[in-house]
Amino acid sequence: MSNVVDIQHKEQSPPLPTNHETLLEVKDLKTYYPVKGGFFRRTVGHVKAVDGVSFTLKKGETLGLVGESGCGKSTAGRTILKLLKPTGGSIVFNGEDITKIRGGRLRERRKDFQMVFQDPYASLNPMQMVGDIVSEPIKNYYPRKKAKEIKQEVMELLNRVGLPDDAYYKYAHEFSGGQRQRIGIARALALKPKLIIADEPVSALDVSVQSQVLNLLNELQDDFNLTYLFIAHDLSVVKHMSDKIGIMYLGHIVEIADKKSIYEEPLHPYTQALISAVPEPNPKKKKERIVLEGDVPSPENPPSGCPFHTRCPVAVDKCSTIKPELKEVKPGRQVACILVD
Amino acid sequence: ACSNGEDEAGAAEDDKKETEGNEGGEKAAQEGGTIVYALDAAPEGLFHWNWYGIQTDAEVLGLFDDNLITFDEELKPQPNIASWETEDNKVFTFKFQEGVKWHNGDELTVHDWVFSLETLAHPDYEGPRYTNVQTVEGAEAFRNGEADSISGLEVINDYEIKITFDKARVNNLLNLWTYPMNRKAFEGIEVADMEGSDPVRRTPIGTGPFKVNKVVSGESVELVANEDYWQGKPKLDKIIIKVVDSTAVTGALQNGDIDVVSVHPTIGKDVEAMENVDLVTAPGLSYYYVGFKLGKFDNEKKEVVEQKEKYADKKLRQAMMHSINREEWIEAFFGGYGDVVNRPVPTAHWIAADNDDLNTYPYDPEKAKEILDEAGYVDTNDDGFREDPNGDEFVVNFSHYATGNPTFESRAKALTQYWEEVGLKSTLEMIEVNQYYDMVEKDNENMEAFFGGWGYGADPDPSGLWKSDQLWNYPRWVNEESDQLLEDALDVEIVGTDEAKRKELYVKWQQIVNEELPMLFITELQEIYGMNKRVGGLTLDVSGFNSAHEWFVTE
Amino acid sequence: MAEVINDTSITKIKVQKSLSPWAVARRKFLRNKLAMVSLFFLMTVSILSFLAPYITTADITRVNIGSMSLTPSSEHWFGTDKSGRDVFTRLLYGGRVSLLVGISCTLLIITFGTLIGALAGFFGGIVDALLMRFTDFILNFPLLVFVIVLNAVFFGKLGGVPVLIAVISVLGWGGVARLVRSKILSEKENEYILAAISIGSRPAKVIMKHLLPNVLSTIIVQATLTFAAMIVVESGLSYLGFGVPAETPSWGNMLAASREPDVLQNMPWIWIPPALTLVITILSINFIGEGIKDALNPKSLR
Amino acid sequence: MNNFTDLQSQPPLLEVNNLETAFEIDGEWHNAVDNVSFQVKPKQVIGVVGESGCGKSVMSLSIMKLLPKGIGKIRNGDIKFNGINLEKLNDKEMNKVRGKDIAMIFQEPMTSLNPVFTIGFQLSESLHNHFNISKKDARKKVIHLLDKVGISRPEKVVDEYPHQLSGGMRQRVMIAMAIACEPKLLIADEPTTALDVTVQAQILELLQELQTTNDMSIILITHDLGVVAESCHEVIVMYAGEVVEQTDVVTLFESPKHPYTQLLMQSIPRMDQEEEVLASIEGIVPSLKNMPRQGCKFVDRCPKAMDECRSITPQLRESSPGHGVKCLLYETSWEQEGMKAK
Amino acid sequence: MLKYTLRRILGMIPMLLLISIVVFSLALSMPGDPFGGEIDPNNTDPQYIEEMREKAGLNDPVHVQYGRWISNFMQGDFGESTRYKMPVAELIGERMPNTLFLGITSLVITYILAFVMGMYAGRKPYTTADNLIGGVNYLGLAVPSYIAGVFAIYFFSFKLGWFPFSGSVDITLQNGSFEYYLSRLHHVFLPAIVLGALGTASYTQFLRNDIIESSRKDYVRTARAKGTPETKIYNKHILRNSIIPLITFLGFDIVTLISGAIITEAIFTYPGIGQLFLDSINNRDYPVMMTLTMMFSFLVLFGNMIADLLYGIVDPRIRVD
Ligand SMILES: Nc1ncnc2c1ncn2[C@@H]1O[C@H](COP(=O)(O)OP(=O)(O)OP(=O)(O)O)[C@@H](O)[C@H]1O
Ligand SMILES: Nc1ncnc2c1ncn2[C@@H]1O[C@H](COP(=O)(O)OP(=O)(O)OP(=O)(O)O)[C@@H](O)[C@H]1O
Ligand SMILES: [Mg+2]
Ligand SMILES: [Mg+2]
Ligand code: NI
Repeated sequence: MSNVVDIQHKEQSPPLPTNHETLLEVKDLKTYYPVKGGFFRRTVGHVKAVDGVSFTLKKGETLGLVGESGCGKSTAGRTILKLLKPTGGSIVFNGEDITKIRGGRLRERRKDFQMVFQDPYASLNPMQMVGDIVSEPIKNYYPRKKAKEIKQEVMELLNRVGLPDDAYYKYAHEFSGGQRQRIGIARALALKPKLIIADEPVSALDVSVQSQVLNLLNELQDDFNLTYLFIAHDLSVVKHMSDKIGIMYLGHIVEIADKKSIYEEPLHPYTQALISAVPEPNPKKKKERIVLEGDVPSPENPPSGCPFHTRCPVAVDKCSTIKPELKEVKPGRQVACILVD
Repeated sequence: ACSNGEDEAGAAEDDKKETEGNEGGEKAAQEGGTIVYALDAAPEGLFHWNWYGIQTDAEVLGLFDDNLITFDEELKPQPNIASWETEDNKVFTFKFQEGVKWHNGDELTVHDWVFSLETLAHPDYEGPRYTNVQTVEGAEAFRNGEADSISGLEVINDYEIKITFDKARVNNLLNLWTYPMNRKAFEGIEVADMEGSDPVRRTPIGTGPFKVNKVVSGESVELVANEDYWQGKPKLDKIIIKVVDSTAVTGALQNGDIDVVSVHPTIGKDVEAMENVDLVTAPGLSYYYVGFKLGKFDNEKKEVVEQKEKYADKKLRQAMMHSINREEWIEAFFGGYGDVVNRPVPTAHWIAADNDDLNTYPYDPEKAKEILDEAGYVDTNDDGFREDPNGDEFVVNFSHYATGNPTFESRAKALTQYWEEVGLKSTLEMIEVNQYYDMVEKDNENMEAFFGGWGYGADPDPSGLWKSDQLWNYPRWVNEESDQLLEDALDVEIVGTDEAKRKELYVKWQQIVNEELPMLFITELQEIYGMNKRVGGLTLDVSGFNSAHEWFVTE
Repeated sequence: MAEVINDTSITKIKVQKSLSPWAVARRKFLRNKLAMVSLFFLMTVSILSFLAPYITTADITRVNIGSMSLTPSSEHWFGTDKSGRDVFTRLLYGGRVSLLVGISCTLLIITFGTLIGALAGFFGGIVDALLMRFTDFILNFPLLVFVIVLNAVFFGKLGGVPVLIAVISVLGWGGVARLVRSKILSEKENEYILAAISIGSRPAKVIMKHLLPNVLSTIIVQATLTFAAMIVVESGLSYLGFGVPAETPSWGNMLAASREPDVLQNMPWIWIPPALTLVITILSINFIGEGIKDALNPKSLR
Repeated sequence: MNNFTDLQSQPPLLEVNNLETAFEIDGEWHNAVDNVSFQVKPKQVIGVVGESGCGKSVMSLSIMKLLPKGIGKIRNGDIKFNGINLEKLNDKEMNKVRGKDIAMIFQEPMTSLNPVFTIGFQLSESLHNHFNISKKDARKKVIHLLDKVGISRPEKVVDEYPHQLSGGMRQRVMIAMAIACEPKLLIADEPTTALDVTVQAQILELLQELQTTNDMSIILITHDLGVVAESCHEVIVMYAGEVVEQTDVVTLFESPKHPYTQLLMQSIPRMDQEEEVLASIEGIVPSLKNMPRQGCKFVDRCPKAMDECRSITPQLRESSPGHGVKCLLYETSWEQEGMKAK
Repeated sequence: MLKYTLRRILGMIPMLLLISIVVFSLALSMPGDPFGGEIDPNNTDPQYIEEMREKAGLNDPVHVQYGRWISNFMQGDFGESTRYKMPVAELIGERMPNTLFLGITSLVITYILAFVMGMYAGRKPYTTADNLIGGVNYLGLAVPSYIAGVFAIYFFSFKLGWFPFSGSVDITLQNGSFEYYLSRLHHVFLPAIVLGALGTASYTQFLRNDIIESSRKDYVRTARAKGTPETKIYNKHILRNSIIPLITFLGFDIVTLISGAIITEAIFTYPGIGQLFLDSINNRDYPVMMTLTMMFSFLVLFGNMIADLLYGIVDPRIRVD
């Protein structure tokens, strides 16, 4: 198996034109966190952080995942990268089912999918020099590569993400948030992965810096022929970045469609509310806001039936009993709501 | 003890006289008053003679409960509450003083004594004192439940009793338990429960000059004067007995917080130097020695079953004795409050042999070396230390017990240094005290030369420590002549009631021990008490304090 | 900022290397006057103590009956004790034992505690549960009480300092294990650990390169605290007579002399030097610990 | 949002003139707020926008006189509330103003409530501080307030502790606390930054409603231009402690003048339009210690910077009526002045 | 809460059993036995000692001895002290009040001092007074209790005569009278301070730092913004938060106090549990030693439990129902 991968790696080197081949397919993914309790620290329940998420991602495409805090976006991202153990469902990456693989084989796969993390402060080891941070993945996979070559490569990478040369010998704490996020991006790029999952890469950044990072990510996508799973809670950012958008609520994807349709014609009541809630920097435009009642329920004991029915302005009785499936209502549009047909 | 330093020697002498011969006339006694009597270890709180276990408890007991007989300065028994007569050392008639009252108002009669003796002989009695009635006729039978009473106890009237022993012995009287028990106080208490009962622990009563008023467990006891004391009303109102940590003793003495306290020899000098405190000394009854393991004892067979060669040569032991500068050692580690001793009997005891009749083993390293050379212990390999006569390495492996006391180590170390000076290589091992005696008793292989101490009672008979069939003959010394002499000295047939004859045998025995030196006798310690100058009427001799009713305080 | 010029053949350009967090901490520490004075004192005491055999030739065990309890003089700087032994010499030798016990216990406790804590924290699950139950078990033995009891058991049989060290260490590591575990657990939450896994680092590497360096500061600070505590424990036990055997000089044993009233009141030169040395040593260690803590404080790293 | 033009003519409720607030860093005092002046009219909602660290919070804390003691102080300028000079008041007098006349809510609803006291206690404390009110009445009032800010089951919530509430509810509680004494001015320091969009919408809605019913003025601090556009009448744009642009909301969004404002607006992705590349402001806000002493503080990041920008400090000038800008591009007189300086 | 408490208590049982095995094997492996030691030939003879050994069951097989011991132990029969010849329970019962009194006084002093100093230093950090308090604290942390005790006796008892140097009460006073309690307090004061010195120092330090930290918290700013007076902010808002961890220390204090009492009681000749423990070790009084060792271990467990429970009670955030 590993031979095949090696060959692929060589073949992949020149940028391939974007085709519509499926890179990632996630089916009914579930990730539960055990809740420990009592004196003997037994598992007394589960936080159903991700509870049945399915989507496919084509090569070169960007899928945006939005949702409120705690709805399971990060969990989903981490599970797909196998940083967490999935409770159920399957993840097929590049034609290979990676749901169950472990150990060395998993490590071998890891170089094809990488992550950019949310917190630019916590995601860089404060005890390492930037050079070491970025070269570590290369050293992990190409232990025989010469130090000089690695250094050369890392320097190029740092330059590519817009960091000065001397950054190599600095430590993370000497950089601003945006620069740190660049370091994190350089680290993710070091192995020339096919897929990058960006978990709220700009939510900790200031608006002015945010645009720098977003632009960088966009440039890199073209340069390196990357596929993104872009996670954010800011709808406008997601819309800017993505081709397709998935709306998450309480561990479920409630609607998934291309960004135009989502923005122009949201079908799920939650999507509608979400979009209407985004304040727009246009004082003249008067928007009709749908203000939702209450907060997101706890994923430890989610409501029965449709998870959104407790806050849904158009909910009917059935909503509390029937759990809606994500189904295709129009070509390329999937919605999980019994009221939408 | 004196105000100007020049006259120190003289003044110290004066003190001694004063404390020894003090009858209270010199100081102006005050009516009443309180003294604080300090103990440097907590009493266990077993305030009855029949159950007490440690010296501290005895110190308290001595203040509020009288013995039927007392002992003089030579430790010979003297009548106190009771006087006695005997013809054959088998049957004794005791006569009680009339009108002696218990603290609860009861009159003391011979029935109280019988009660006490029967308690000791009772099968449920768990204390260690059954041996003190065992020799009374019928005690065995009583203990085994075969008799309702001890047949040897024959009450003549309330104040007279005849006691018959199972056989005539020289030391029957000394062995007999002479502490009565108040019957009323113990009424209704089973013998098995007596030990923990109130009359023993919380509300003890006696016949002594002071009554126990209050006991604060582990810390203090309050005694108040017994107005009806049979020897006269005490001069003091109160004695407070208080436990004081040894660290605090000098400070407390100096500040006048405590009036009387037993002081350790090492601080004797400091106490002596205090202006407000007198130092009272009396000859002690214990001695320290260096023992040698000469054999191995079998406790089942009750005999020494194996001889050990290492210290078998008497000359070696004598040379080691000569090499110790005992005067210097005592001065250094006991502040001089001890005397060189050459025999296993304290000097104050009436059977003690005169030093003129014994070898005195003066400090003489040259002589020691000579003896060693003679005995074949010479340095053959020029390492500076002597080898044994076979030319093998010879090391004195000396053991000493360790408590928390730092002086133990240095005093033991000093002994080894003396030996090294005459060319005997020595090592020192400090062993935790509980384990130490276990090892000594079981003849542990690591025990070769060991430090120890014995206390001496009124009974002069040393058999328990010296006869070859005794577990506590720690040196495992076997000497037929010695065994014989010890037996003879107890034999009524031989000595009868003739004390001189008895002493003669003991002197002979001491000469043998002194010559053979199964242990090196080092020192006998003095009893020293610090006493605030305001306290008067208190005297101390080998048998302890005088009766506390004579004590007083000055203005 | 101290500039480190790096002109290796690889880059051929002069690059200004940044100070590593450790270097920053070191610099901050070196600037802390109190900590530096303390460090100087501690070093002096340690060096003097460990070089004691070369500094004085006196036989520390020898009892000198002729020169007992002498007041300080030019010959005996701190006087002599009741056995005629030179107090200064004994102070040095005592420091050897006290510091040795302190250091050995600290090393053992820290090593063992860290090991257990790191394993439990990193692997979690059943490993964690078992190790932590065990730690709880050990923690249930009050140190002082059990050292006293255990000492009573072992002394004489094996005897001396090694046993004391072993006993203290066996009973002492629980707290460190707990601390390290909780620190590892919280450090594990940091995304850089996830990042390390996602870039394919092996668990051993993750522990060694990412986790440990980040908990090391906690461990170092804990080590200084432990060191001070262990010296106190040793001296306290020796003072009570349950520590280092009486014949071995240690600060606690020397202080135990103050239990004798005449020494306490009239011969302060016997016990004041060890008391002061002990107190100042502990103070120094505490100050050094504070200094390290400050220096390693990540808040001031930025 | 009511009739906007009415406001212009009224006397200001709050008047801040030449405010300078400084912090001590390594023994030196650096201005975190530099020469800021503005007015708040009654019933006006004034928005303050700017990047992180530009001094928004420090400014509001200066108004409340809540700067950390010892390390922060007002160096210059005056703050007049309803004609009273606030910085002349002593602590005790200021306590009477705080919470009663001016109230404030903070960014972090999670940590801004004391975790060990009940909601009821913390709310009624505000009342007790300013009114002589019995416990029973206070409780009644508290329940009423909770109800008013849209908390269901207020009778239960009064006895609950902060950790039992969600972020949105806590922020509501904070708001209830702030309006308890019906203040005339509410300073809201990024009240919705930590919240989800749906909850943010709820909170903004609530603030607007309260503003009209209580006739409050609000200083709404945020870095979200969208929020400003939706909720404010007047906007202040801050950069590095200074006000760089100030005007009413419509003008600002239609014709931003300062390069910083312009870039800021172009750098955010928008829902209603499609942009391929976002504008971005290179570099970062200089830290207090590295702040340029002279010239425009934005100069290093400004695409339109001129040489003069480094030497001449621009002033806030009205480029058109009611539209203040602090940029040399809009200063006509700088050339002459610059000449004079030379 | 009740359920949780019960569960915690049940969870302690296996731990206690394990500990009991350890304690028992330790006692077994101790050199010497209570009937060894310095023997006075006038009072005892070897036969008697052997008899006593037999009677005490020291000659039985190990597991029989353990079984007997533990089953008696569970029934509250801790055996009889071989030294004091009375039931261990009674003996401990006699000494316990003293130690409790010492411990509680020490706690009260510790907490009062720590509060006064910590509050002050925390409110006015980096002032002279704060530095002074800090200095005192460092000393408190660095001076071992036995050195402190010796100095205290030396100065306060001998040189100044302010406090007694030994005992727990002046015996001449009537039990239960006012003077009696006064005297007890007088006696306990010095050892209590020495015993609490370490705690006082660390609590003061803790409180100070916590107050400084708390005073920067957002909720304090909120309180200020409400117009709450400064004193109320410190005495209510900040203190309440800082007290929570401090109160939970109380559980751990039980342990510290008891083991600290071993040294302090020895120095001040204060007849309590600590002294009894040392005594029992020195005299090989196994029943007492084993019972006390078990008791100390139990107290650790108990203290931890109390700490947990207290935490649950005082901190609304983790209140368990
Ligand atoms: N390690 C964990 N153990 C238990 N529960 C967890 C854990 N990590 C996350 N959760 C819970 O799982 C749910 C989903 O968390 P997740 O971090 O995936 O949300 P998110 O959508 O990424 O939120 P955010 O926008 O805040 O990052 C949350 O309710 C969270 O509390
Ligand atoms: N306590 C303080 N000590 C020193 N400097 C401070 C302090 N508080 C704020 N500053 C500095 O003052 C400047 C302005 O800070 P401020 O908190 O007002 O920014 P802000 O605009 O509110 O940012 P944000 O959007 O992140 O809340 C910053 O440079 C900050 O570093
Ligand atoms: Mg997330
Ligand atoms: Mg702010
Ligand atoms: Ni795009």
